[in-house]
Amino acid sequence: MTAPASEGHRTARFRVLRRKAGDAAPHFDDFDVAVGPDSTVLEALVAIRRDQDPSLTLRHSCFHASCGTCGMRVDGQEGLACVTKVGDASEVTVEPLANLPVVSDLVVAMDPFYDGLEPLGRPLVRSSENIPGALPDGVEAYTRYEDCIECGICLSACPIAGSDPLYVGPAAIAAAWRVVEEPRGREPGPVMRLMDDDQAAWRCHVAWECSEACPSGVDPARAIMQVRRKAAGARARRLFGMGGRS
Amino acid sequence: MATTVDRPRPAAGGEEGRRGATGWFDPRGRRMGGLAFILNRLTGIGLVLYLYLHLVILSMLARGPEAWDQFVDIALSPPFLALDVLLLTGLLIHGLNGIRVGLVGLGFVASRQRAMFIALMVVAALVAIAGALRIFSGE
Amino acid sequence: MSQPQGGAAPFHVVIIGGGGTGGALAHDLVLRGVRVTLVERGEVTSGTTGRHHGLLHSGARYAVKDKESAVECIEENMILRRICPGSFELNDGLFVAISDEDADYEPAFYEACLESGIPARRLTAAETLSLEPNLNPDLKLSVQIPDGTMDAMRMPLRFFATAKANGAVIRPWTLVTEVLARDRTVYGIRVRDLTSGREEEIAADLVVNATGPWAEIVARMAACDVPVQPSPGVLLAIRGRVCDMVINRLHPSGDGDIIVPQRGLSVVGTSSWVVEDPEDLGVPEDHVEMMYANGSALVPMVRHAERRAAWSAARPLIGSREASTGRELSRTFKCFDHRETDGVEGFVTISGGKGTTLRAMAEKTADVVCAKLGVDAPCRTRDTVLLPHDAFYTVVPAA
Amino acid sequence: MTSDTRPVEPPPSRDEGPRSAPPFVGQVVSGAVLIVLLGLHMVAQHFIVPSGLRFYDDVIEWLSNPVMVAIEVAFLVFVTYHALVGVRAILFDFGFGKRTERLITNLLWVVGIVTVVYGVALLAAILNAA
Repeated sequence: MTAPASEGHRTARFRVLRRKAGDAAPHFDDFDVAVGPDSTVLEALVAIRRDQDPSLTLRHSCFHASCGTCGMRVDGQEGLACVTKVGDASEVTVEPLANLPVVSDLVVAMDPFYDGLEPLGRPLVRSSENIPGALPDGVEAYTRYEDCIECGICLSACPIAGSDPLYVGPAAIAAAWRVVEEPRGREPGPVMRLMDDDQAAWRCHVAWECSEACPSGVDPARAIMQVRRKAAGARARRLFGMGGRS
Repeated sequence: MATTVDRPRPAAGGEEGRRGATGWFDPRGRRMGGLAFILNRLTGIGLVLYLYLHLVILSMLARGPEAWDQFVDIALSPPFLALDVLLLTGLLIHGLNGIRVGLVGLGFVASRQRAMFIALMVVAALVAIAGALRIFSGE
Repeated sequence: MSQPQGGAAPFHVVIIGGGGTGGALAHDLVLRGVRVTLVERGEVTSGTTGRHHGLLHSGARYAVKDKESAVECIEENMILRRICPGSFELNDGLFVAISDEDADYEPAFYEACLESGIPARRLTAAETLSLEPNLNPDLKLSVQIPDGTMDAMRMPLRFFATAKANGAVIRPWTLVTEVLARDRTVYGIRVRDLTSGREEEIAADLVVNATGPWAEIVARMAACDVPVQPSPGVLLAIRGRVCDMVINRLHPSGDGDIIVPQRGLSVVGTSSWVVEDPEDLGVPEDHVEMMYANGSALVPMVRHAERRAAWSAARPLIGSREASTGRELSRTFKCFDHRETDGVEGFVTISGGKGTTLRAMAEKTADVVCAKLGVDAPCRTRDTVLLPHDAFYTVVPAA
Repeated sequence: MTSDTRPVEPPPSRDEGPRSAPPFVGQVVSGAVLIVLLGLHMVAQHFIVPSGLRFYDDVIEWLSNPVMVAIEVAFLVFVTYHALVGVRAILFDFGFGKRTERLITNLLWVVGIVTVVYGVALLAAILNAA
């Protein structure tokens, strides 16, 4: 009653960026893998580890774009390996996410990503709530931020995070905007003050990579622009003596 | 801004995972907005260089009519005119994309940023072509 | 050999396997004052744990045929709600009768729920549809029970985070190459650190095999036998939330009879068969088709929903090798002291069970471990509220 | 519904005192001004001065109008500001750290002032020479 994924119709070559502790530089290893029409990059990598090289390290858990662990760069673009299809490609290049420290092979350390969320009180809600009436009308507009699966893909895709380690990054600002838009008892003022900063919302150069890359439809870039709009409005009101708070 | 916690980490690549300060202009794997960003920076750098070149060249004006008009004769030669077209194109890309970045970057029409970029770049291309024709026709 | 230096804690337990059970066991044991090192070949929760459908069981699914599992589930369900605040969508579940046959099954089901201690509420077809308007309009009736939705990775991660903060050493990317034994007594393991390729030995007073469907393979390394049958099931994630509650088919457990909303997805599960190799499951396309067909019997719009992912997860079922579908195997868990089953000292296997009962599995195993070591400390995991999942990545381990 | 277990600390207050308006807003404002001035410049070159602003005599005549001189100076100021803030953004991408970044900002102020002074002096020299 089983049809193993390795029963592929053809062979694809996977070029995987490898690096172990102590290596002077990363290098590519090539693996030929049998793939079928629905094969995902993650299935292929797991098959490589099972059949060819047990020392290959990668992160994965849920296999359905919910846990966010298998973020990596496939042919240069960030994506979740579990929902990235091999398609017709005869050669697939796989690299770890950029802008995060490499632990080994395709594994990056996620603590810098979570550090960006820490000062905000980590407002990414891990489960969407189902209490009718408890949330404002039009809640659909708010709930998308809860879709953040903390995969780090936005950080990898962001050209600014790529060069400036001080930038808090898209996910944190999206999370912050969630607090502003939908405070749920929190005081948004301090969060806005953190984001109205040249290492936060104002650091963004509007490349929109984060929103285009996000596998979960979070749209951090829009959130960044909303933070700016609100911050700029508050500054303008202060400037013209109309009071208002940041 | 990002808190730096001293945390033991068996990192093979360390901070080298970052694309790096010179990594921003690598267009591989970038999507439309990323390419716009790269284009904006490259044209920006080009225009800064032109600004200072321009200021140096203008100093010839202070040296009287002969020096300047001699330079203008050279500047009307085709290679120089090609540079003019390049300058015009850079200005158009940077300026028109700048309108998008300004609007979107302050939270306006953010949902339309993609369409806006395409439209503005079409305008840039058309004006650049018209400008090139005019420059080379010697008008 | 790297002999872990003992502080106040006299005993060192090595846990093989970083799934929910291993994480919960590490948490339990450090709270009892035992030193713990957990090794996992990949990322934690990368085996069966992370792949399950994210259902916080009420136990109703097992109430009729497997009361032991049902009681276990509802007890753990209530405990987890207390110790993992924020990890669950407290959306409840419905068991929906579609056919007349389903409706005939309802009285037995409802009674069995109550007998197992599962709060249950009978709903008419109209009441059901007002709660979940996308359900099959031909439904007959339903029973509401306290199912819930969890994040299959992040809930278990909280056990790891808390264990780590309390001093447990959690080592992902660490492959066990050998279980070290002398005179039929296990005294440690040999591992390869996959981030560097270095090999080392880790001494242990006791080694616990918590590798789920891999339990038999790992037990064999210690010349022991565990009757675990990897029984995979196919799960299908479709885009969009077709329901906000957990939707179950009200009938004896079958294929494709549950829909669990997960963030912006809906997860339809699951089929069941048995395999020998937990590494090689495959995703049979006919099973995916079956998920579509049976899922749309519950919620018609499933039929044309966009497929986001389809995958297989292997349940670690305990039971006879002759099982063919896995459905006839018990969903409860079992802890093996291999001195009793194989005459091997210092080696314990925990297997079976399910995501919802991870804490109970850990408690039972920690009781066995502590009894063997002579550690006299009560279990404290029922009342210890867990750290949030991201602490697993950010917490600085105690020196 | 339940909330997280770790107490949510209020974010630490930032101790750097009042901050200046973000450079981004300055870039947008100066950019907008530049589009207007550059537009004027182009229109002037190609529609007001019949053969374009090229030869010495044309240029001198153009600059004899004080309004045009004012526009040129304004253009110089805005373009220098816009250019140097852009350069600063690129340099900041190297992640030098706060202290070096302050140094860069100060250095660019000096460069900017020198540029504007040079430009104004040049304008004066041109008008004097004519």
